[in-house]
Amino acid sequence: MTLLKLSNLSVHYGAIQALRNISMEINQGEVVSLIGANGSGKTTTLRTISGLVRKSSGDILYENKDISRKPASDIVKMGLSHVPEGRRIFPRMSVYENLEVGAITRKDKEGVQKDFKRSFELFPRLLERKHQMAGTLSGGEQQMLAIARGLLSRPRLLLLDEPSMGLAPLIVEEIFTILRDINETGTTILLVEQNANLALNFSDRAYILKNGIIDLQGNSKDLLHNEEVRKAYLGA
Amino acid sequence: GCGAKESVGDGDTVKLGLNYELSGNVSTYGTSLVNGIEFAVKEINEKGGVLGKQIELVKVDNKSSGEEAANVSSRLATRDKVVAILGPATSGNTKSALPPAEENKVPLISASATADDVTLDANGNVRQYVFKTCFSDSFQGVTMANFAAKELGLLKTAILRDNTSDYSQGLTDAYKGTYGSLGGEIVAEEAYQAKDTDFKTLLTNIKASEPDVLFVPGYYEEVGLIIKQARELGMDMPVLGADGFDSPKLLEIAGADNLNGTYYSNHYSSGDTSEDVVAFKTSFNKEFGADPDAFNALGYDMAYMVADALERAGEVDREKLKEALEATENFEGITGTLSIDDFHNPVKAVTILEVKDGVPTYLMKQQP
Amino acid sequence: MKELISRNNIIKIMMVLAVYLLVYLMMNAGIIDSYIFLNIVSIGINIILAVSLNLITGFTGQLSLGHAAFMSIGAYASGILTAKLGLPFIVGILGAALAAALAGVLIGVPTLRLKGDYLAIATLGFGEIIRIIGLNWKYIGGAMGLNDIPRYTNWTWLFGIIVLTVVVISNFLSSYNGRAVISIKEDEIASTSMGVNTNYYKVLVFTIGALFAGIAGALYANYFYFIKPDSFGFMKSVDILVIVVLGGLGSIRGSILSAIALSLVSLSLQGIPELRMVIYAVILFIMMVYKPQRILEPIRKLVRKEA
Amino acid sequence: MEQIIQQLINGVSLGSIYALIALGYTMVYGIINLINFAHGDVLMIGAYIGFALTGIFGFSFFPALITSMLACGILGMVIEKVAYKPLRGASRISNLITAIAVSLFLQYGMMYFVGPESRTYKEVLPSSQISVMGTGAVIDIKSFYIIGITVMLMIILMYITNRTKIGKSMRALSQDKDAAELMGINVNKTISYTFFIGSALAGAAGVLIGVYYSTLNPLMGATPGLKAFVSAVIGGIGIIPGAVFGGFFLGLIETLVSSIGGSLYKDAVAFLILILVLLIKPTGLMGYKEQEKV
Amino acid sequence: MALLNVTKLTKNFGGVKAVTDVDLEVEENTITGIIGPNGAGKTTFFNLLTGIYKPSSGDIIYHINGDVTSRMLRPQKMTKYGIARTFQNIRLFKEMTVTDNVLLGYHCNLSYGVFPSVLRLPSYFREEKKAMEKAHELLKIFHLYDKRDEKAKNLSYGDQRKVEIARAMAADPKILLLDEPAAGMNPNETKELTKLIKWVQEEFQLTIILIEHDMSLVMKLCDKIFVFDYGHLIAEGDPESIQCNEQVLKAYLGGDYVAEAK
Ligand SMILES: Nc1ncnc2c1ncn2[C@@H]1O[C@H](COP(=O)(O)OP(=O)(O)OP(=O)(O)O)[C@@H](O)[C@H]1O
Ligand SMILES: Nc1ncnc2c1ncn2[C@@H]1O[C@H](COP(=O)(O)OP(=O)(O)OP(=O)(O)O)[C@@H](O)[C@H]1O
Ligand SMILES: [Mg+2]
Ligand SMILES: [Mg+2]
Repeated sequence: MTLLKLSNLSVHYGAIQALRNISMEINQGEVVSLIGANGSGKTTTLRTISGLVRKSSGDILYENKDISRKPASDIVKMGLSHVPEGRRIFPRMSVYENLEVGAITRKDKEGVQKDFKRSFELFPRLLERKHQMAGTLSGGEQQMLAIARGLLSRPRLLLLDEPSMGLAPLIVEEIFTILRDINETGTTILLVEQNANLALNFSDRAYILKNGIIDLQGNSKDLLHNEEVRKAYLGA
Repeated sequence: GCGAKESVGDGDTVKLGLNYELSGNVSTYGTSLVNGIEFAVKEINEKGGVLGKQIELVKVDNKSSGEEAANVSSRLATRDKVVAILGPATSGNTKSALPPAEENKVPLISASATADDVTLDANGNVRQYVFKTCFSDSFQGVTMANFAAKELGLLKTAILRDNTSDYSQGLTDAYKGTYGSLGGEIVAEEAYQAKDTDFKTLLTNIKASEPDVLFVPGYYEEVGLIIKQARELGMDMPVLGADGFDSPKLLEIAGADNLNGTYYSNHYSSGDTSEDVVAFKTSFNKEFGADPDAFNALGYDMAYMVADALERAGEVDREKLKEALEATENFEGITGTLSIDDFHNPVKAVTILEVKDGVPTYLMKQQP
Repeated sequence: MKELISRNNIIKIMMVLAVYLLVYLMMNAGIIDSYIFLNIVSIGINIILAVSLNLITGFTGQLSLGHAAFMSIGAYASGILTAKLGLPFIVGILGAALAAALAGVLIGVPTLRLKGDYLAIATLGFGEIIRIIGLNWKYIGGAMGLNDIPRYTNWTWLFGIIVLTVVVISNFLSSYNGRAVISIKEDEIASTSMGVNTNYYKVLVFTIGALFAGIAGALYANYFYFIKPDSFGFMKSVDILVIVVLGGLGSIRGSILSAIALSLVSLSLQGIPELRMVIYAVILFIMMVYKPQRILEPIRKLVRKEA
Repeated sequence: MEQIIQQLINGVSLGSIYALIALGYTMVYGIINLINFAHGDVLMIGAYIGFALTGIFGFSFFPALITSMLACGILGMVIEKVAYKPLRGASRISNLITAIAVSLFLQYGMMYFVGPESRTYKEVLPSSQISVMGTGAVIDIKSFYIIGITVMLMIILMYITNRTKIGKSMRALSQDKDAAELMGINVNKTISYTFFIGSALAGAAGVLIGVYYSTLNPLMGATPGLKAFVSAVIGGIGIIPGAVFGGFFLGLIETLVSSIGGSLYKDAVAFLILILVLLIKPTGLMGYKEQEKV
Repeated sequence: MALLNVTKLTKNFGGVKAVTDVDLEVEENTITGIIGPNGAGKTTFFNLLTGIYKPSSGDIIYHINGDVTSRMLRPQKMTKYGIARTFQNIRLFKEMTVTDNVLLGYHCNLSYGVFPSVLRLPSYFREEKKAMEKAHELLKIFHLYDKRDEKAKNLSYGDQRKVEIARAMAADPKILLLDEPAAGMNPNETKELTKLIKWVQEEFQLTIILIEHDMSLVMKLCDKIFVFDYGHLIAEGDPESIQCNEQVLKAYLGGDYVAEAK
């Protein structure tokens, strides 16, 4: 079943066109990655889906409903969560409060408690820093917090924008293991990554953006062996 | 425009310029004066105007700012071709407004710029085109000091003045000078700022200095609160002031009981029963739904006085008007009978009023 | 790098001289009468104030709500020197510049640590303190103001000082000092790390800005004859800031144009006192929403084309 | 002795008024980082509403207070929608100037309708002076109302911002608007609530000040507004107990300065203290130390 | 010869020990890598080295033009001493052009005063010309010359990183500190950057200290690596030995990455 469908989506920033008629489909339960060079429009794609940026034309269907005109806050309530680029944690709130805000739309108190516990199990570092102001965390700690916070709304579709940026290799490994678990328990994932190697290894399918256009798409394994891709994105 | 200068008398109306504080922090006073002037001009025009022409008011706002007051003066004198400029309300703005008037030789008359040096320059020479129709600060200050020391026989005064007002400062200086020479002692002097609302701290200080009398040279809005709060703190000494007290608002704010024992100098007694005054009060009340205050009355009188001078001048001409103004003798207004002296200041008697159960009552008159 | 005697510079100098002569001749011919000239003086003073505030707020990013205080210090300094002590105007101007610049150092040094809104509030407080001192200082007349200051400000003084202000401040800005100052606005930490002595520059721009505001005050006092502390209150500071913002933060040309534009707006509202401030408020709001720079951009382009 | 006690009482009464206004100021600043210069003017509108309700429609004190709070709350929301919303994301200075524009608009809009002169409140609270244990110092019953209401509002406000979802939403929003939106927080609604609460507080202050001093005029909001803002900054802006603390602190300081003969300089001292506090502790006496992490 | 000596360096934030008892030495003309888990104290260590934080205890001594000790460290003096840095979260002057950003790096080398600039004395023109030449030279090295008139904020992430390095280079440093220079770059761009850093180091005879999580870059570039964990220095050595160090593997690298780096 198709969970998210973008068709002929275009986005402008003032006079600059960041996305040109892109179309994508993400099925229930999949992991799809979106890769591309700096400035190719990956972040823009995610921001448009989650309602932070408005399209200029095209459609966004989520569970067959048009969400392109809905405010971002409503979209979250429909089960879509976006872990933004650059962490964007609330710097003058404690780690714990940041997580509370992550669960702010939820009404099931017990479920939330359980998920809190799980977050701290996933990221023990956050437990150690529970009452520290989030703004003083190290870069990587902030990244963990951002991911944990994004998961607390119990999304059906998780959008991740460069989750590995600035993380130690070991943590990256851990986080991707966690993401795998999350995917296996039924969350669909759309992953934006600079580390194309990692992304293609992790995902089922992938889209490659170039200057706001979908340049290539297909099975991740196939793309991993595509000469063009290897040259341009894998540094081979 | 340059070249052929049209003269101010050419139009089919007589133009008077109003340069007033209609916005900004002293817009209350400006608005009151303008109401008085407009009311008078309406009456005059209904009675046929002056010199057979209707009076036209060119009303311009100076934002309560000195720079704007100068600008407005200049504009009225050069663009609007008025025969005279009325205003501004405060001494400070009048001082800013007068250079362009002098420069363009257009009479400027203020009904409320009480500072002594409005009509005189630094060397003590009279400014040719500037007139005022209100008491000078020194006159009222001296009057009240005399009243306190001689009539009431109270020799310990506390002063509570408005630090931001030149009027208040002028009255204070004059009062202190005279009072001292009469053997009186200023036991406390405190200051507030216009628009303050809480005076209890200052009053507490004053109370501790145990004065016989409290002199408050300010305007009714603050004075009302001061008297009220003083009484609340249990201070029941007499309160003295000047024409700034004159407003129905004073009673409203302070309450009738609290006003007992309040004395102030004024142009006239609003409790006056003379026909003119009563007629003015009734018709004004009909128009505005409130009794006139001192500013209303002063504005009203000034308009009539200028009209009177214009009639005497015989034609609409700035120079002739100036001469006529200088020649004003025993002009009968609501606020008393007034003549203009050599320094372009009014010579008129001051009335001292005592507030009894909320009614300002005539107590005595003092000639200048 | 442009050299000093380039074609461009010569054209600029010629244009400046032309403007000066034009107004001078028009005054002599009586085309510019006292009323127009009074407005020219007001606008000129506002230009000096706005350009100097732009250095502090527009370029360096130090939000100041107390610029009128520097003007006030200059006005009183010159008032005392020329009226009370009877000294010539040049002494008044230098005294005003010096006094205001000192005040600039005085407020600049302690408020170094403050940023954004906190600095704005501190400067607002500074402005009020100056006003209150003025109100209480008998020597300078207190609330009664300082009267009968000789009128020395004329077209030559006014124009000369406007040119001086613009040249000094734009030359300062187009040097490495200017880059340093702008970098402070952009990112103070990075700027510090690149070796910019941010403290020095902050105090320096406050001092330069104050100095010119002080001179503007001298021009004011010696034109309008009379000054009082309330003429230089919070609202005056806001007026200057509005000019700067309308003209564009970091645009000197913009400040000049908007000083003229706003004076005209104010003049056209004098005749409707009841609604004046309401309309002014609405105009301000519209300017802020529709990006002031955008309104002035076409005019600015035109001016640039001609230059 | 009497004098000292009386001055203490004066200081606390004055301080409670600053504190009350500062609460709303700090609230709005804390959430959207806007120095809402119009806060004092909303207070003025509140005072007029209370004046009309008690004077013309014969309401008694509490119904008038509540109605005025609601009306001002709605007015605040409207102001936000019309004036501030179009400027979201614009520079700080633009916002500041817009706030000043709104302030002028309210002042002179009101003046257009009611004229510049002041009005007088009817006595709606029992006015009596209680003398303090035979020292001769007196305290006005109305002061108790103000102090009581201020403290109560402070507690409610603290509860709202720290404990409730809407409060957490407000704080999150104040720190990162986009991220807050991604958490499902409706930005428009949250900002509206913030203005509602902030302006309702101003409305309450307006009625109380009107009743306490018994006069009101269209420019009455400016000075207390500024003083309250100073209080909020002294206490640490955005921090609710800080605002109350700052209010009392400023009230007492002003009283102290006046009572030792410095009444001429009382406002100058207030601002001097503000500057000093900012220098010693730039985020206010009760503010957190904030070090930017690089 | 050691260019930098750090002894017993400690930094606490309240209860948080960010850096604890670190001793290390950096040789002249080398590239030193600092790695370690997130929150290990690497950035804090840089902030200590550049005077942004004051050490809680311990000493830092640079041996350049006479000794510079921790007490003399002030952020605005670092470039004068010959030490320049970049930031983990890029801190460019966003509204300024690329050229102006780089020129600002040159700030500490310009010496004409306020008066020559206001009066446009010859020294102004001379010095500005020199600065501009230097800036253009750097921009060419970093392949940014075409973008010299762009505002910094309009550049892509990777280019912004390069501008930041160029800006630091403009200060003519002896020591260059880079905090995660390759973050946000794809493997291809990282590869280019790696070459560039190497080239710059050799060309200008620099001593570089860098923090990085991308092992491909670290292993290729560094002569020596220090590993931080929980504020402690847990290992040091050349890339080979670090990759085999048990403790490092456990705390930081993890299984797969060793394989990948090789
Ligand atoms: N707020 C903005 N205003 C103007 N242009 C923007 C804005 N945000 C992004 N752009 C431009 O849109 C294009 C796409 O940017 P986007 O951030 O989506 O790229 P990206 O693929 O996420 O790159 P990166 O890998 O560097 O994060 C770029 O050219 C960028 O400069
Ligand atoms: N100003 C501060 N106040 C409180 N704690 C701080 C502060 N700065 C850093 N810390 C703490 O010190 C520790 C070290 O932080 P630092 O930024 O140096 O880590 P790092 O090694 O650079 O990590 P990363 O690789 O994730 O950037 C972290 O746990 C962080 O929370
Ligand atoms: Mg991106
Ligand atoms: Mg780091």
